[in-house]
Amino acid sequence: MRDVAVIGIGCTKFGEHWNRSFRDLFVEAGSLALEDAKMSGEKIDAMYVGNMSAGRFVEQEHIGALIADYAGMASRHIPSTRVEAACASGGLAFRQAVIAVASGMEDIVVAAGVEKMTDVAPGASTDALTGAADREWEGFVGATFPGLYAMIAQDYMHKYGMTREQLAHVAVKNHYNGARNPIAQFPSEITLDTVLKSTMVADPLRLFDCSPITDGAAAVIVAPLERAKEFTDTPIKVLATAQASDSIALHDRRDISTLDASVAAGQRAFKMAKLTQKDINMVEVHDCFSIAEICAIEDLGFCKKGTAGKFTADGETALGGKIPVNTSGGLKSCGHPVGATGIKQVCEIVQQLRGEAGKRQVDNAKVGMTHNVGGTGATVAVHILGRV
Amino acid sequence: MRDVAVIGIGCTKFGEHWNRSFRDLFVEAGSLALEDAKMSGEKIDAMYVGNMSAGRFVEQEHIGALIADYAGMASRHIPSTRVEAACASGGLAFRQAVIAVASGMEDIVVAAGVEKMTDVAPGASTDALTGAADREWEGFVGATFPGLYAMIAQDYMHKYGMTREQLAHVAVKNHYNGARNPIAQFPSEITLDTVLKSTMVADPLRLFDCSPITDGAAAVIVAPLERAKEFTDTPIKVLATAQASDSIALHDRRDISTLDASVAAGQRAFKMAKLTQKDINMVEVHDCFSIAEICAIEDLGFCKKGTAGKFTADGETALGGKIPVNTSGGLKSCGHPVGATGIKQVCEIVQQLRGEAGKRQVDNAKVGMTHNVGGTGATVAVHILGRV
Amino acid sequence: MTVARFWRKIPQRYNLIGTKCTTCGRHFFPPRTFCPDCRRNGKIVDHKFAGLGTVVTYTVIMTEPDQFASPGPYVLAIIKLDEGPQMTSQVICDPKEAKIGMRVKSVFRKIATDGESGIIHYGTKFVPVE
Amino acid sequence: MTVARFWRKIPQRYNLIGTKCTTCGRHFFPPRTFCPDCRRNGKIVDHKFAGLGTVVTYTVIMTEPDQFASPGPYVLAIIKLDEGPQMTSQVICDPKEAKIGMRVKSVFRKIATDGESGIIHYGTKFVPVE
Ligand SMILES: [Zn+2]
Ligand SMILES: [Zn+2]
Repeated sequence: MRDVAVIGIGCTKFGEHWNRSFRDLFVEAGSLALEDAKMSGEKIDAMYVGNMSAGRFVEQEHIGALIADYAGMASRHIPSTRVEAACASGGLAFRQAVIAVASGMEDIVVAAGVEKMTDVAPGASTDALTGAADREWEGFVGATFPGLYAMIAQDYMHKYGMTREQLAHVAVKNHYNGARNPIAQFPSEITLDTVLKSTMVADPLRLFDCSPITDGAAAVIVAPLERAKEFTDTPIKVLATAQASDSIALHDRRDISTLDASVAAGQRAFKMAKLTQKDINMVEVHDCFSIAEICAIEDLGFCKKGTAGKFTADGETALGGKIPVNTSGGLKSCGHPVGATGIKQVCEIVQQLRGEAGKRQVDNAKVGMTHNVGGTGATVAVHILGRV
Repeated sequence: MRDVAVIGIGCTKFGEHWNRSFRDLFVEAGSLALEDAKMSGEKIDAMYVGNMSAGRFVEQEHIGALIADYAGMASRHIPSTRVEAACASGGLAFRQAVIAVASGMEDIVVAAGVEKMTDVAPGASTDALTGAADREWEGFVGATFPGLYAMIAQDYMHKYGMTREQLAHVAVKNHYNGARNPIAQFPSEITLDTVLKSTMVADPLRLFDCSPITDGAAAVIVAPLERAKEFTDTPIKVLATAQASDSIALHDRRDISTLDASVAAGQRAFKMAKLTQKDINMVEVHDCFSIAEICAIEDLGFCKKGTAGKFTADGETALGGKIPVNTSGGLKSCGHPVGATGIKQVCEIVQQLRGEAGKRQVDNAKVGMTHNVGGTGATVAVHILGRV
Repeated sequence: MTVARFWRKIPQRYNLIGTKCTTCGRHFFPPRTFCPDCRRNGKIVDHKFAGLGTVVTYTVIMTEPDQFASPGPYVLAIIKLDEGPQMTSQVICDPKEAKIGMRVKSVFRKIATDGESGIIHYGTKFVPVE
Repeated sequence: MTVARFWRKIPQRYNLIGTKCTTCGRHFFPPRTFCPDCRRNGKIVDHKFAGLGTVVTYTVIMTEPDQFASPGPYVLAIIKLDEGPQMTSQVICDPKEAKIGMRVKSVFRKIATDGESGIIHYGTKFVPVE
């Protein structure tokens, strides 16, 4: 297989874009990525698009073709493929793009993610998101997405004694980072009190433990490493791509508060890159809920099971800590347009590795990781990227 | 890239499975494919699943993980990815599986397709299918799927003078073939009169010009050609995989009754396989409507533009004709569970190449082709398969 | 169709306001924010279409979706606007009179009623030019 | 949830009828037609569960979806049935009394009302064992 590099990135502002459509959002992200790669669209050989539920959110399927068309590619008839794995759709689109280039099948490939969630009423968007879990045996009996993650949190706190305050530190830290990210949906710092006094959603999770409903799009361009210098002085190499699945329903897991798919994908990625946790300078993890970040940093091996609460409260995951986590602000502060999130994570790591992350820059960043989860852990995609 | 072979196939009966769920259908197809490859599920390295609109049909997304789970793979955490391109979802799943094996990333990969369409009322399924076209600028103004293909037919008949009777021969021929296929939804022969006297749906298309609403699943297993003999005495080699896109809306096409994406994908496939039309012994084309088969055989180069009506009426596409088309019965008689159709086409060609197609067997079949269309031609996948 | 989505497109749906690339002169309806020919060099501005065009192809839809506000069978067509682009729309005429090449002009009409909310959506249809 | 889908699962939802692999003895609820351990050697038969189990984890859902038939906050839990498998269900009890390790038994209750059709769906919930 050939080595693959990221040569361009682009991301819309995340937020509620009431005056812009699904296709407008994508076109903006794609154009930004092309501009970043100083490339014309005629060079693109193929596209992969991550999108969870346009069928429910905007009654539109066939997203791959739609997006290639509105990006002006229709007359070139390039292959354009949508991949879906709920909130991990973006991560899987990136992975398919990497495989397509690594195989030699394609040269220049766009991996994009897009979700337009605010075109339906909040009840309808919550219901659509429940399609990421087991509709027949979770959704139909009253499980909501916050409810499922709340059961993970309850199990975790019961087993390991993490405090409610320790959990709140995740959100406080991510808002601190998001306040330094120009694309963030909620770029404002918060305090522990903001979290602890916010509305209870599903005990023990409160409103500020939950990522928001967001519109947004992100795109990256990948190419064979050997050609990357044609387009950029700072290609970022894909050191590993890994993906794992698990039971669709939370109740069928070996352990409620371990995402075995995160463990498996993480181990596969480290093995493929021939690296270990201490080689990683920063990681974007899937904090759809605060508890998800706690599980993620343990499941990926950045701290021991049961210790992530203290690790976070001690500042080890903050900028300047042992392993900065979610420098972008994460899903919590940056926003979570589900199909776009996995691609946005790659954009953030690329910015860090290029030294372009501004006030949230990690010093001397050489290797970064992304971790994108579908549902409550039925799909996980992990990627490792590095400076060349 | 490595050579890739199909080593196992499996397909449920197509029809209305009111007493069986989405996941039951898939498990049956997957089990049949494993049995066919005399293989245990522990050998599977990854899965790709084609599905159009489970979000609308059964309110379930995250189909890749769901299906890996219910196929008993959860504890092995294999990558499982859903791909979607409306009615071409199955063809794209097959293509991604081929790329994954060709790249060296995976060895034994399942490509599956599944759709459960009869769990919603007919109006709701029609509306979900409209998501394959441009919802904003076709669906919202009153375009239905039969309506869009009817406009293709009207344009074609106006330009080339094809008669209504010639068009009806497509359905008659496909029902003749389907009557010889044990999995067909409507395995009964019909006459020209059956078509010409059936209810008008969208002028000039009548009920018997349209493929039905169907539940069903299909699965194939691909492996590196060099390992294929471990599993089967009759591996079928993938000679070409090609995919093309076009504008999502019919009104934006260069020519209303030419599917440029079919032309592009066909040409790319022939080039990759280093073959021409006369090397193909039979082809499964996407006859979601009778007019679609007429366009397909021209766009793929089996007869000249404007002549496919006469070509069909003369029996050249029937069993024993110059180029047998849709020996399975096509979407019309065999049924059209949208996500499964592209995989079923591969199953049919594999059966033909193995000499296992019974009463619909093409003599001395050495090379076959599949052609799977999304929407009105915004995505097309073409594959060429051959005996080793 | 949700309220947010319909309202966002009111100028386009009500008044046939599409876009135009001032770099190459190509017109777009439905509107595009990106010119496929000029790509990033294209400068896109709004453009109000005159509403005159020709039927490229058509059909008569007999089994209509519930929500569309047409009594009985209706004519659906692809119309080539005189400015160049093609669009899909309904033509208000006797289905027997519909034909390829027919000249049409745009009118403002009720398009559909949303089943659940009862909201009535208006937009552009076409009628034959005498 | 459409009528067809709910009716198909009535035996399972009403009476806790799952499946069992007679090859290895493993029980499945929600039911499976394929044993992940024995794979094609597994022989799957129906199995009626006794309905006794233990709360593995739980939450109190404050903002409930419209259609679920629970007055105010409700307790959602993962319950380990005594026969082995785990399932998600509601527990009818004072939210303050819910706790991990609590013993529960199944009861037949109204689960939800379908917004559009008004159809009432019944199924299994759990109550604390005294
Ligand atoms: Zn231009
Ligand atoms: Zn067993």
